Amino acid sequence: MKTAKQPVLPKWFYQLASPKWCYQITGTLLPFFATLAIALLVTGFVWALLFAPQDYQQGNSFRIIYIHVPSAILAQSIYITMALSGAIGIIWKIKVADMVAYTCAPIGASMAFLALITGAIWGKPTWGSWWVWDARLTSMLILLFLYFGIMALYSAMEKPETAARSTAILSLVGLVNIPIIKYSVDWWNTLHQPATFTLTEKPAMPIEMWLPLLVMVVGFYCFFATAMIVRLRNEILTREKRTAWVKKLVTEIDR
Amino acid sequence: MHPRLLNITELYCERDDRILFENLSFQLEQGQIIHLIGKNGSGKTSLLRILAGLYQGYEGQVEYLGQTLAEVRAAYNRALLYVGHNLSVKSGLSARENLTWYTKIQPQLDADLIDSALKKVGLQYFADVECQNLSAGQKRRVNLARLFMLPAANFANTVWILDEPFTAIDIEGVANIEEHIASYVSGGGAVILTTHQPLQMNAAVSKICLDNLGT
Amino acid sequence: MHPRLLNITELYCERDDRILFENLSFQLEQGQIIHLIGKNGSGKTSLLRILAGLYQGYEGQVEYLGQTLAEVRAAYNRALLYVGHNLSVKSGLSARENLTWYTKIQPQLDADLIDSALKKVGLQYFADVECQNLSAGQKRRVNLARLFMLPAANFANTVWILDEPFTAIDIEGVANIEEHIASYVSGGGAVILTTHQPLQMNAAVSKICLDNLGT
Amino acid sequence: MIRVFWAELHKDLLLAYRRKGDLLNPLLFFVMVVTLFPLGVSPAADFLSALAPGVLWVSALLAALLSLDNLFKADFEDGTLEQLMLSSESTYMIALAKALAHWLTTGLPLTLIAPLLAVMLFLPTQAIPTLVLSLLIGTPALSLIGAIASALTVGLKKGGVLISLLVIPLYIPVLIFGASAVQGATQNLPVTAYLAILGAILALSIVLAPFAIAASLRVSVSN
Amino acid sequence: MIRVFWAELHKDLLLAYRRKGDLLNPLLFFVMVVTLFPLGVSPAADFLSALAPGVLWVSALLAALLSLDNLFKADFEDGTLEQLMLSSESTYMIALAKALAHWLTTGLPLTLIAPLLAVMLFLPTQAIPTLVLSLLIGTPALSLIGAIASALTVGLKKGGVLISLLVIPLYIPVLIFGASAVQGATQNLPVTAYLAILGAILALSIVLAPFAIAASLRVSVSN
Ligand code: HEM
Ligand SMILES: Nc1ncnc2c1ncn2[C@@H]1O[C@H](COP(=O)(O)OP(=O)(O)OP(=O)(O)O)[C@@H](O)[C@H]1O
Ligand SMILES: Nc1ncnc2c1ncn2[C@@H]1O[C@H](COP(=O)(O)OP(=O)(O)OP(=O)(O)O)[C@@H](O)[C@H]1O
Ligand SMILES: [Mg+2]
Ligand SMILES: [Mg+2]
Repeated sequence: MKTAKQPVLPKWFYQLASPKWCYQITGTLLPFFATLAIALLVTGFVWALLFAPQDYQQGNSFRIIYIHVPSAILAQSIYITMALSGAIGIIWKIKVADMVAYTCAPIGASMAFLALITGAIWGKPTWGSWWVWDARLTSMLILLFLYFGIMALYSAMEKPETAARSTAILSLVGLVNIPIIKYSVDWWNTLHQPATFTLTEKPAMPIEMWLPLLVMVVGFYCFFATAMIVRLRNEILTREKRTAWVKKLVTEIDR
Repeated sequence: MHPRLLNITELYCERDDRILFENLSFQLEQGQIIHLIGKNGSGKTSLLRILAGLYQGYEGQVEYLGQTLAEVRAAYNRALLYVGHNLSVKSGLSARENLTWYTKIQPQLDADLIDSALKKVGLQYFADVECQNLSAGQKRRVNLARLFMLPAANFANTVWILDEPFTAIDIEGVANIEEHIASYVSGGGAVILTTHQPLQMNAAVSKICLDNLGT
Repeated sequence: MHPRLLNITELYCERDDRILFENLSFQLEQGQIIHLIGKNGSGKTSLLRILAGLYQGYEGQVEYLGQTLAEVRAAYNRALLYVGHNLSVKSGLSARENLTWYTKIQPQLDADLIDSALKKVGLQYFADVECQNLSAGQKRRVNLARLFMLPAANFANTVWILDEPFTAIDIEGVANIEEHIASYVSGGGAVILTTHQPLQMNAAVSKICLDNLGT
Repeated sequence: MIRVFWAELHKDLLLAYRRKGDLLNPLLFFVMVVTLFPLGVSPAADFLSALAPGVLWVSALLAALLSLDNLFKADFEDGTLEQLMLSSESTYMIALAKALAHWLTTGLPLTLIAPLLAVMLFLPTQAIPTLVLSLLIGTPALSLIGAIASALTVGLKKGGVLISLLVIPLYIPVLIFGASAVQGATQNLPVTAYLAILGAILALSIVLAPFAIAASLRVSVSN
Repeated sequence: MIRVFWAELHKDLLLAYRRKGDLLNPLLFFVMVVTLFPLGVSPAADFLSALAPGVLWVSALLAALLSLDNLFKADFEDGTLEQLMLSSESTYMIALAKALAHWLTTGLPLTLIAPLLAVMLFLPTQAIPTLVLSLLIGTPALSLIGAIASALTVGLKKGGVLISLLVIPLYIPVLIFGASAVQGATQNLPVTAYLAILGAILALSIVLAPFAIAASLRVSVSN
């Protein structure tokens, strides 16, 4: 139960492990990430929509890339974050890591969903159909399914502790599987049909298109951090509601 | 003289926002029988599952021979027999097959004692009937037969955790098991059990009451 | 004066090539409590399921108010409360939701009595907890709460069939239910029950022993 | 009569709602099985579009079938089924309510999401209304027929695969008419005949199946 | 170590043998799903023969998946799982034995009957050895991976559909490599690479899955 006899780890690690400390530190980090997220996303949006040049083939429809690519990237990073913090939660029995994993799942799923939706919307004008069974699309779809599985498992379990253990195991298994999926899907697709859609391989985009994309990607990361922190803090409060410091905090707010 | 088999310190357990017990400390020593009493819902099963290492939702320390359960998991499992609310009997197998399987997964049980154990729980004529065709009490007897399969020479330092073992057992059967428990503890074992019926034991029984230990 | 609610004639039941009982005849009359006793596996549950109409593997006659069960199925079901080995409680629903559902499928139960029944079985503070989060005894109490939901005015000519109703119930709870049973039969009902614990009832109890009735 | 119908329906839906996942699960299963086909067979659009009516119907059938196992099992195991059989109310209504609850939590959501999957499998757009209609008429029949098998097997320890065995032969007519209707619609052929037959199957099931379900339950309980 | 492995395997196989039906069920399910396709899609030989590798693999996958639900459920409900977790013996071996028992009662019979169904679906004869080989390597991996999901959901009331949800994404690589191997064989392409990868997946599963299974069981039991 207790962390006392666990392998030696840096001190900050255990400090982070204390929900109280984590609540405080995230409290100070939150405004930083929030402002950064808003600033970057607004800049990125304005730049992307008004100033970035049109694509010579696709006209304005290409601008959806500024949502599509960041969300696709995020969906994958969030999965890794989730699986790793789940592993930390299992190995070192750190509650906060469990909570991080828990808060990641829905955010990651919505990113995967966003990537799919924007991709589908984009696909209609460029490929002439909402959906094709291309390798990338398929592996993103499977990622979404993995997220769904994890969320379904969460909601099926009653107790947060057991739910955290179980979903951590599942997301780790999924993590091992992700490279296999990517590999299998790539291979499967190239065997069956020659690459019809080579858009993803077209020459690197011009720098004035690429820069706003970078801004958007960083902005999305900051947004993820913000969203995660907000959910995490909520989660800490509900799960630690019995402890003295939360009770104190709550009465202070009530007043 | 009386080594402490289990040492429980400052146990705290909460379920459904209700504290079942806090600051609960006691020892289970060789030769001791602890009868856990308390109203329905007072936390007896929860406590026994914690002691068996089957429930983790607690705070505090549970030590077996001076080491925490996590550290001596395998040794503790070899020393432990747990009888829970569940039947723990495969209904598709016969009594004998069930017990044979038990001797494999719990090597402290002796396969040579199966026949005598079946006889002691009154199932000698039902040894090869599939358990789904047994009555409620007979099914429980199959599980309890394990208590008769521990060689007497190995009683020392072992622990039995019995959660309402007498459910569905008839009067004669209860007396028989009580007698066996008494001889087990006199051989160096230790028992913690719950039952709502009064015990008629030929041995000293200490009681721990879980009512009013929490909120 | 004492109408025969159940009339059992020449009952014969065999399971697994073993005759559980043969030539078993008895009556259950208004105001009567029959305590069915017998060793584990003597056929108590089988008999009670036959009387409830839940088991057909028998020969002989079972009549309710002079008519066979098949003839008066609906009327008999309205007059009957059966508590079996199974919990008969949906673990995903709360105690209150379970009882509300019972009032719909067994219209002899009165929905207005749910709150008082919950109180009488000591679950007033657990009324809205999902039953899977209750202890073994609390779950059984949910099922037993039905006994307190029959309006006293309708006791006459009804039958309770209780198969080890006191399993997992604490001492106080048992006394409480025993008292209720006594007042039920004095109001015109009739009870046939099994339990391995001795009854401490404020009413006359006849015993029927199933040992040595078969082979 | 009606009271017990509502009570049973309410209980089952409440239980499904309590474990929110359960409402989504048959749906997600449907989505996943449908996506297995492009992966296992071929992702080519023209090929998939020819496969689509059959694959959608087969997957809907499997999703309905998979969730059958739980229809009476839980009630049997905790003893509430026993109590239902001791009810003085109409067992016909109870059986009908159970089947309806099953359809509301599986068939209906499947039907609603089918158009999306149809697009993913390149089903020609003009066939989508027929797909939805055929599922809307066909899936309640699947629930009713399936409930019979579920009731028959509920007393057995491992019903899971046995149910499929009993039920698939009974499902085949529904599958054939359902898939044929959609197939017809892709080729702009008239489909009312197919749908009418599906409707007839449904009507027949509503009238007869609850009796069979109730009788099977009675047998399963009395052992 | 080995003793407990055999004990567990023996117990599970004995139980399966006792209810003889259970040995046949996954097999019959496999046969039925395969026969649904000609009915639902089209009975034309050339079309079916193109479909065959995918349909066979998808059906094998579904048959394996369907029987997962019972893998630990019964042990959980009667409390024997609890007792297994109180064993002083290796839980790795116990988990491995359970997965092996599952494969022996589902994957293996499927593999053995697959050639017959392949002929019914007009799969070119030269692809049949590859089909059998790919199933022989792939289905044990399905059992091992599936056992993880089964262990995770065993404590939950309605595991049935949830398992599918958890497991299908993990099954997809096996499906793709398995089906691609057979597809390749129909076109006389080299298939060793696919089979080698299936073998690698199997090896990985044998090494890692039992740990995940044992850990999941521990979590499911301790509540
Ligand atoms: C539902 C459909 C789609 C999905 C699931 C999807 C998924 C993805 C993924 C996973 C990435 C990789 C992000 C990364 O890690 O770098 C990506 C990048 C990209 N996608 Fe999509 N996509 C979809 C549709 C489309 C469409 C229709 C287009 C344009 C015609 C498109 C254009 C791109 C481009 C240009 C990139 C960036 C390529 C790069 O930087 O490597 N996508 N998409
Ligand atoms: N489902 C069944 N199938 C076949 N035989 C059974 C079944 N259930 C019980 N039996 C047999 O019938 C006999 C009587 O069982 P029953 O359950 O009626 O006994 P009981 O008196 O209620 O016992 P207990 O006190 O243990 O509950 C037993 O010997 C058992 O072997
Ligand atoms: N699975 C569970 N999840 C959440 N709460 C539970 C669970 N099981 C029991 N509880 C709660 O914990 C409390 C103690 O339950 P426990 O089973 O330990 O009681 P008990 O003393 O064994 O009672 P009984 O005499 O009825 O068996 C109960 O009030 C119950 O509400
Ligand atoms: Mg208890
Ligand atoms: Mg009995």
